[in-house]
Amino acid sequence: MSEQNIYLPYLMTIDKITNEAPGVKTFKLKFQNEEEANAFNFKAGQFGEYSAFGEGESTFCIASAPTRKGYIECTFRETGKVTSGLADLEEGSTMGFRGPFGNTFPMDEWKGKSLVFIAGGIALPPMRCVIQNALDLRENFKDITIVYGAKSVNDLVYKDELKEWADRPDVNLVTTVDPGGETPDWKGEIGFVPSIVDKTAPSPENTIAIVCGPPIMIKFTFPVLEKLGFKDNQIYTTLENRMKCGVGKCGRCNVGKLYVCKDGPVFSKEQLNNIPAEEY
Amino acid sequence: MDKLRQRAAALLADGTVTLVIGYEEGTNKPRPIFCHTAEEAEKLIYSSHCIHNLAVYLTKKELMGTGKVAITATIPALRSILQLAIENQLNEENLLVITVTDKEEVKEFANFAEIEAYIADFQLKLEGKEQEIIDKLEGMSREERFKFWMEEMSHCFKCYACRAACPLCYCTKCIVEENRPQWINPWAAPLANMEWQINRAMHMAGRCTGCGACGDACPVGIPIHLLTRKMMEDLAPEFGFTPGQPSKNGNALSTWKADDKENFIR
Amino acid sequence: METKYISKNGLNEWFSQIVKSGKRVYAPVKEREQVEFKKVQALSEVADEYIQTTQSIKSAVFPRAEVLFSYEKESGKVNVEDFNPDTVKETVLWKIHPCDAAGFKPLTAIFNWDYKDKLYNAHLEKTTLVTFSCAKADKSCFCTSVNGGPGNTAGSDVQLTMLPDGGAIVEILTPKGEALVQLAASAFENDKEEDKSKYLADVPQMFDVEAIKAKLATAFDSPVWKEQSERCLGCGACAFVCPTCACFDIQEDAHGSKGKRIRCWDSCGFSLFTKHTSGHNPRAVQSQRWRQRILHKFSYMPDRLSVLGCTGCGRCSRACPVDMNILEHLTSIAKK
Amino acid sequence: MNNNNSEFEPKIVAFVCNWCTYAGADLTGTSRLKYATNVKIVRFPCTGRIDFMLLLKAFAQGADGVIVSGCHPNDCHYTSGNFHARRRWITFRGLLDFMGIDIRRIQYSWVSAAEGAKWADIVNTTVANIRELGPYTEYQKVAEYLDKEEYNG
Repeated sequence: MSEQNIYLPYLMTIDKITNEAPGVKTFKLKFQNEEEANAFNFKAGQFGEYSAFGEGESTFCIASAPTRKGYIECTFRETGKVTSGLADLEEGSTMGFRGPFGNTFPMDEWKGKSLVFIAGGIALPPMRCVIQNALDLRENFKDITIVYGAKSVNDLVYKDELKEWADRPDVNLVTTVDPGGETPDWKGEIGFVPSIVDKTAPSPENTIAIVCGPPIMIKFTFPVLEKLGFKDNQIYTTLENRMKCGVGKCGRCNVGKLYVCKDGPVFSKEQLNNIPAEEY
Repeated sequence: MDKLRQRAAALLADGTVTLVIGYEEGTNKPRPIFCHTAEEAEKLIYSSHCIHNLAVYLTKKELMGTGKVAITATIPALRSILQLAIENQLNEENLLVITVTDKEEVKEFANFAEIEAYIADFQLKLEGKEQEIIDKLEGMSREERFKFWMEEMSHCFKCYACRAACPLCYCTKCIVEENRPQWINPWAAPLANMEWQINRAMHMAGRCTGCGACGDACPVGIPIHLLTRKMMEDLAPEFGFTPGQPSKNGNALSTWKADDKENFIR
Repeated sequence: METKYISKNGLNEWFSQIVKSGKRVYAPVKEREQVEFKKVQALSEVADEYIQTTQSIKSAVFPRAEVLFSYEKESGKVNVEDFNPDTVKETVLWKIHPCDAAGFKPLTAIFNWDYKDKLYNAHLEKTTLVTFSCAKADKSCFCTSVNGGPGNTAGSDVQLTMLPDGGAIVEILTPKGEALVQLAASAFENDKEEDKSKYLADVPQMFDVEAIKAKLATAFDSPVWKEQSERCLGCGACAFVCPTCACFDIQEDAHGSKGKRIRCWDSCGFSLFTKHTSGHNPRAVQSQRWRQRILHKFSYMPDRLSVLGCTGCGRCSRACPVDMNILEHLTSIAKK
Repeated sequence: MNNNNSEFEPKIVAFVCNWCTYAGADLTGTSRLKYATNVKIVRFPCTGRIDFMLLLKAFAQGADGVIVSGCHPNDCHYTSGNFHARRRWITFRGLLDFMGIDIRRIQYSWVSAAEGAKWADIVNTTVANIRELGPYTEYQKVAEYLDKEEYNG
């Protein structure tokens, strides 16, 4: 077989569009070419380059789990040229996807451990892939705790899934909204994610914490976890540096000598300690 | 030169200023230097070979800090400083403008008004070489001019040194970085390059002070400074400006007169 | 490897046979007071009296703007037309310097790091490098400090060393070079066993690159970046003239239902290069960007790709509008 | 000059203001005045809003000529939009001419809401002028640069 053009995307059909929150959509994508669909494999944590033909490419994680075959999902907020172009697409239309790129969450190493997921706002998607994966292989893990917060009730994404997780007896879901973001019938917590983590106080015993969210949330959540007794090798996060190629060439995503697109996007806090914090 | 060094060292030593921006010896010709201490001020030089327009640094916040800054300004830099002042980009309190006169005297300006008075004596003229290219272009047919510029533009690789070297290009997000709409294609190709230069020139209309820093900075030697320079020569009589004398009555495109020329409008 | 001699007339003959074979030939040409690589037809067009072209020849394998693929939208469906390597022409790079040839190694390392770049490889495969050893150098040159030299043959397919009689020593270094020589085999004569080193420029070694690498490993927080970069204007001139800088952007050229995806040069020196959609910019000030440039070339690339990101050609120093002399900056880091 | 003038149909884009010229062009139609069909009209709130880049983009996308038209001086719906526009045009014309872009292909005009006949005349004479000048291939050629050999190896 001749060499593949790594910049040539797979053609995908938008199978379903879900409006998650104001400006936030989830696309369910199916491969147009069956061979490509069958050959496609990825692991939790990997990302891709999604393209709206005519606008360009944008980087998001794959938000669905590798255990759920036949499709992939992505969730994005409409912010720039490309995401607006994507948001304008309708069900049934064609878009492009390149991937999977980057490293993965070491889920095999986590077997037999408890998992604590901590996410803020639009950062639930990168984590949802891992959550779904863990729930599909539920017997591999001990306790599963999810702390998820958003600016307001309206801004919470995956509302149906949140309900599903809340109903499961084997998942401890804590949802929170920033003060002022609550509705009269809001039953969850009110407060910022770090303080809710503190309140939930998950045990560090044989546990892995996965933190995704805006830099400011991560910055304030790490000390809370530390206080609770989590060691640096028990904490994982993803970095969201700007990317173009996704394959270690375009030079954008350097953090120190690491390339987020190849060495990441998943990093343990232990690894983060060795790279310059100002570069992410 | 000694006078300039002594003065700069004194200003830094007694804390009047925290930084002196001036010139030092470079590899082949003088280059900008940032002096933070009296010792560093020993490196300062000033001569007719100092051609960089240092006013370009005055709008960079991370370099200027919060203290008072002194700058050794050439005549073109003084014009730029005046234009920047008119555009409310400078804080008079935090800036000490110094120049070295023809008689090698160090002259300090107490305020922008003094700069205005000083540069009124220096007329901005087209240099021989500039006039030569303009004459050559004006002698050409339109098709030849187009060919000339397209050939020149084909060399441009969009490093934006022209933008970076211009004291008046201080936007934090330039039109070429806007992508909704994407007016100017971001890659280097003759048309995209020309569109970029047309935009740059239009945004400079009536603001350019004719220092020529853009042309000096161009690593591939395109005489792009002529675009704004020629525009200045054309517009000055039309709109009643004097090239090189920043106008306080707004720039060419933000003002108008009821009797502006309209012989080309039907 | 074989060494031969070619006379002045032989050189003319060989060159005309290369052109005749239909290959594109890029060579330095003097124009508008600048020497740049251009497509040439005759040896007489090739520039003589110069030290270095303003730009490197990397555009032969990594064009300023290049179509990755094109597409057409048709009622919800998209038809894609892939890049076709067959459209790439056989190319000879004539009279490039040893430092230019050396530049292809880091480029190849970047473009083939795990994921192979089909476009880059298509260009590279069809490119033959004819270097001319350097008889002259200037004070911006420092190839000898970065594992190169005025007569270094690494990366070249053929290397010529010009002799006073107008002829040249020809070192045939690769099968590609041999094939090029075969286009006019009779133009070549037996090696006259001239001492090549007699005809090479003297380029003194200015620093120990291993020592710099060692220093840079712990230099991230050093004040040196701010000190050195204060006068830097933040343009992309250094990156664009550099033979090894490979940062790029991916953009869209769309007209109605048709479009092209384009790769074009970009630079880590630009302020918006790393800016996130959220508005956060990890490299918000010029000193951080200058640090990235130096560390990437002299620390990250050796570490990750086992290749130095600099060939000592000195183009960045010559092109810089404010004289950010890289040699001077490196020597000062070495001394610290 | 183009030898195939009889076959050449100029493509012309008109950028017009909403309040005067667009209404004027409307009047041309309702008055059943016949005029050339080569013009595609793009309506803007005011001539002051007509960015100079629009003209260049029109040429790059294949227009052979451009009309820019709005309210007469002192008639601007926003008081001074057309005065600002006029200055910009003066500046822009000078720059384009210096760069060798064919400014004969840009027709500026003032057409009020009552001047339906003038609009028809502007369009007709512009079409005739552009027909005389021929297609603007000189500009379009450089717009297609990326398709050329130099850019893909």
